[in-house]
Amino acid sequence: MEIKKSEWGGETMTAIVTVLFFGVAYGMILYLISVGLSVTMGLMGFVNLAHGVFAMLGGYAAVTLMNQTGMSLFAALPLACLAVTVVGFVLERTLYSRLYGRSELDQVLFSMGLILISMALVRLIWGPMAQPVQLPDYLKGQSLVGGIELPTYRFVLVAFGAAVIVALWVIFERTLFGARIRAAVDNRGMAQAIGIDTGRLFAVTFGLGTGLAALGGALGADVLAIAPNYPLHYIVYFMVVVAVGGLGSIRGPFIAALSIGLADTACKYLLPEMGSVFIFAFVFALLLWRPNGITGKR
Amino acid sequence: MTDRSTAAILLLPPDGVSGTRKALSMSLWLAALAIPTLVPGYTPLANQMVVMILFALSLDLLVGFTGIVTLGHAALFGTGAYTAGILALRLTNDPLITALCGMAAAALVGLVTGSCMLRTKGLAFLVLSLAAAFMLHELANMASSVTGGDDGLQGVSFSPLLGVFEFDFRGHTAFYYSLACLFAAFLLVRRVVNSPFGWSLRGIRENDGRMRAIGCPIYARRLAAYVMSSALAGLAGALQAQTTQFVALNSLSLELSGDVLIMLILGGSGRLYGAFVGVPLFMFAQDLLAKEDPANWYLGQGLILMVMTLFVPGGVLGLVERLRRNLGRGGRR
Amino acid sequence: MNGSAPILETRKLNRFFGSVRVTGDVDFALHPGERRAVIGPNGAGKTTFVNLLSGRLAPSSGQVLLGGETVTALGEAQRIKRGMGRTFQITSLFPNLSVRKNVFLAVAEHEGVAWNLFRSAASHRDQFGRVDELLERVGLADVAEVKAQDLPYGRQRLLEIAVALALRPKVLLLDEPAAGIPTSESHIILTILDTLPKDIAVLLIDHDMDLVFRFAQRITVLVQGSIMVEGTPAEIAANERVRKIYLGESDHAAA
Amino acid sequence: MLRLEGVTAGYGHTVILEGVDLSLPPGGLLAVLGRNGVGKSTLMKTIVGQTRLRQGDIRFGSETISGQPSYRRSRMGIGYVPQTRDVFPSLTVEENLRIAARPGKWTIERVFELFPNLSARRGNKGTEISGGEQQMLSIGRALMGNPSLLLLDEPMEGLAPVIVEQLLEAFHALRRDGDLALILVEQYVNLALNFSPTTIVLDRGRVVFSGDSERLRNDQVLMADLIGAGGQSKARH
Repeated sequence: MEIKKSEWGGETMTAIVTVLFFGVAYGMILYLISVGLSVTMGLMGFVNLAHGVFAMLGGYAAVTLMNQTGMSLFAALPLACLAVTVVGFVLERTLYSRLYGRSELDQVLFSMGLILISMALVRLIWGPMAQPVQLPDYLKGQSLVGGIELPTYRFVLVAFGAAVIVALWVIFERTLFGARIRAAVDNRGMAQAIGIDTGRLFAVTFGLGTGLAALGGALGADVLAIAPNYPLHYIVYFMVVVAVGGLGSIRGPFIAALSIGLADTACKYLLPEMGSVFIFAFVFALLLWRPNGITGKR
Repeated sequence: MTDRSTAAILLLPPDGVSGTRKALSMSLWLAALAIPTLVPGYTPLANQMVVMILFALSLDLLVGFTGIVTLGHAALFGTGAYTAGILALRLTNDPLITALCGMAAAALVGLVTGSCMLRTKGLAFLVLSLAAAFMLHELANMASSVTGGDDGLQGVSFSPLLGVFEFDFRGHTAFYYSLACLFAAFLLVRRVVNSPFGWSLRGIRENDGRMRAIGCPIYARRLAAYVMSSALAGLAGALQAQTTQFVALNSLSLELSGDVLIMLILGGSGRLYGAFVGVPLFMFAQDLLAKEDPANWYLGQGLILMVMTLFVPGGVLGLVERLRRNLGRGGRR
Repeated sequence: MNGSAPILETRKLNRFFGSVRVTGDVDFALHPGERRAVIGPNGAGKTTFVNLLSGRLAPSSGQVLLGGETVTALGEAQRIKRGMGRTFQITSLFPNLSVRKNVFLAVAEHEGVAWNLFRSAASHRDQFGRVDELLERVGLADVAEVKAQDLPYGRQRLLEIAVALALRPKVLLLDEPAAGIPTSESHIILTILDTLPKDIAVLLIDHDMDLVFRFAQRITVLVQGSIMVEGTPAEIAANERVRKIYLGESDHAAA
Repeated sequence: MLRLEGVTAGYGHTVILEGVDLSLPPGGLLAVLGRNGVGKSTLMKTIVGQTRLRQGDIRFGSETISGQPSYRRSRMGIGYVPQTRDVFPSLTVEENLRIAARPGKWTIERVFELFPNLSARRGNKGTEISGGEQQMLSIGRALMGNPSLLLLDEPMEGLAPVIVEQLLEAFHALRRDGDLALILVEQYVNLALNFSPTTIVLDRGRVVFSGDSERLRNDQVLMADLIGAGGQSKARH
């Protein structure tokens, strides 16, 4: 994420608050995009490198809806989300489901193929340039909070993200639907034996996961720019969040996404020229210590 | 083996391989020798293919024979390329010395990263391989005073090979030099995969738990394969630097890691000759499709991967094998 | 029991899974050349016990000694180097490799040629001599070039034994070698057990009491992770508590 | 209601069951006996649809279910209590029960009546309860689906004698007020023979006895063989 120097105050306190704020916003986006990947990978054991495709599609869908129909951001978001959910559901039923139980290599190659095809199609339709999101005027400016200027849109982003995360939490932990998903992650055979149609459950979950990614992609368009190389460019971040957070969990990726969002923002502020090296070195060490992620078994 | 002629020992696969295939592989190598004479204009392209075949062959040792899927193989290729390039600019521009140094540097990087990464499996390994390559890419980007950063290393020139053959603009020296390296590497890899060591790698690929239970030090064995593969990838990188006199940041990129994997899979992994089939196919397709719009080429690659994984596991060579089996024993080639 | 020092021994061996004790204070000794069987009802912890002996699992407390040396802290591979061999309850082979290659891999590891990088495997005549000899012994010579996965299940079990023997073990742990073999073929296992080298100590786990009683010199009865009783087949057959356990008169007092 | 004809099944390349025939009328009762490792659990898994069926046919009610996925069989009324219990560790006791619910007379209240222990632990996760409680939970979960056939794979293992008594009573009660058919896999010969009037005995994947429990009790050779550890034919009482 790029942070312009001018956005930073001179004082340490301002810097800390700003880094925290930007880091949290960034982490939320990473979480929204990655959480579906964590759950579906845990459910199906499918190494899906192409999850970022759905985030990108969400971004393009929202941008197009807003630019073509003049729809407002908050009307475009759910529509984009829904469209991508359907795409995800259909892809799961038609293509992904054929590769369950195949080797890791096959799954890696298949999802690489999906990334490349999506990059090509997006480029053919929307061209090679990044698509800016036109924010409504009331979200464009800066807001003053405790004497620190912060972009208004990011507040909306954080609030919106937090609401979605709470809703997700409630669905996953408190409803029977969530309990069924958890049961299928725990023991697929037994889940089937008590009458759960795991195949359909997978498809629905996959669709929801891609819908969330679309939401993250659209909301975070000014953090992770919507361009054809999106799924390749940010793949490392999504995979890292899932690997560090642990498979099949919704809490692990939250911690991972927030930590990475904060750490990456802080590193880039303190040592802009070092880029992301530190964060990856840290991830490297962490995964050696806990190969199954922070919520996984050691 | 002593009663066979030297050429036969060098060229022929070990026992159990049919005469047709022996003849085929021999004519393949001989045909390659004739490229600069027959189609001189394509020599640089042919050189590029030879370098990529070597790179893909090094990956086959991991993906095909040991069952290690990595998304960061370019890290080792790039290490070789930058080592050769930087040495040439600063210390010595002898091609053989810099190539050896490139191999050694890549082997070292392979040893360090591999000894960490190979402790994990599955998703963690994939992510670590991505992260390691990403870090190297970033480091090379930042250290622009040494690496040229985004602009790459320009104007790297090398002294004549063995003090005699100059790297001229026609690219003949470069081509024969690369081809000789590839040939040597091919013989080495073939030897290795048919040795007890190579068999044990296949045992690890098939069932690592069982290998452990017959007393195999799996970690050490996999690490050895990883370092060997790294050295060969480093050699390919060094050749790239020497024969194109340029090192791009792209030589460390995720894209290159993906490309080489696709090349290998297209030909067929775990078959030694997969790289030889996959690389030319890939590069021809690229030439054909990328002309108009890079998007076409992405689409082409994506479709290749989809079709390969869904319908043609085993790549082109696997397909040929199956066709031959279906057509019965009589079908030649 | 003969007077020699035990080749394999455990002292106060314990293993917990969470708070559940699956192996409790097991003191066990196996002597060179001995034929021993471990029996016990389902869930008695027999496979856990074998895994503790082979090094696949680490004990929660206690010791494992192999040839008089403590090997508690050593992993599977190192114990195999010191003379341990085992087969698996669920067949575990190299499915896409030929029968001969399966056995060769084990011979190569054992004879230290598996690090040979530059000599073709096919030229290792001595090792292949051993491979063929082993295949002859277990009756698989006729299918040497067949892929392991294409063998009928019963013959896969024989291949398991050949692979284990290739390691020239001093102690051989056989985890249900007859499981999944049709009754009509199970005598083959017994025949092979009879032809095992006499100096190897063999520990057999199986549910087939015919097999156990015909094979074993001594039988150890494991109940809820602990040794309930140990003795000759005749003693075990006559033991009232053993019979109760198998009759199911819910006598768990022994544990 | 359940009929197996010439069922040969196993896992992957492994064949465990060979040519098994059995049939069970609605509301019927069947005990499955056999020494360890002869394929009793595999038989249960085959009926549930978790093995590879190589030959033969499985009929449930009037339909053949051989090709049906496991979840359909469950919805048709086959309840399953696996030997390994397999409660879902990340679900609470209550969730374990609720996700299995299908309409019928078995409700969560009735399950809690049957196993008051579970009621007290309703908020605990599946792994935070004792082995015996896990067993109860597994049984309760199967009942929540209101099955017409219940497969019990060694359900008494790990339960205190008092609970075993309770359970047996509960099973009898279940049978009286409905036509729930039961298949009980047991290691404990006497327990099984006392419980069920008909029995089959498996040996190495084949049915070696099928019929009256009384007839089996009087078959000295088979009983001795079955009891096994007593040693060959010496196990007569």
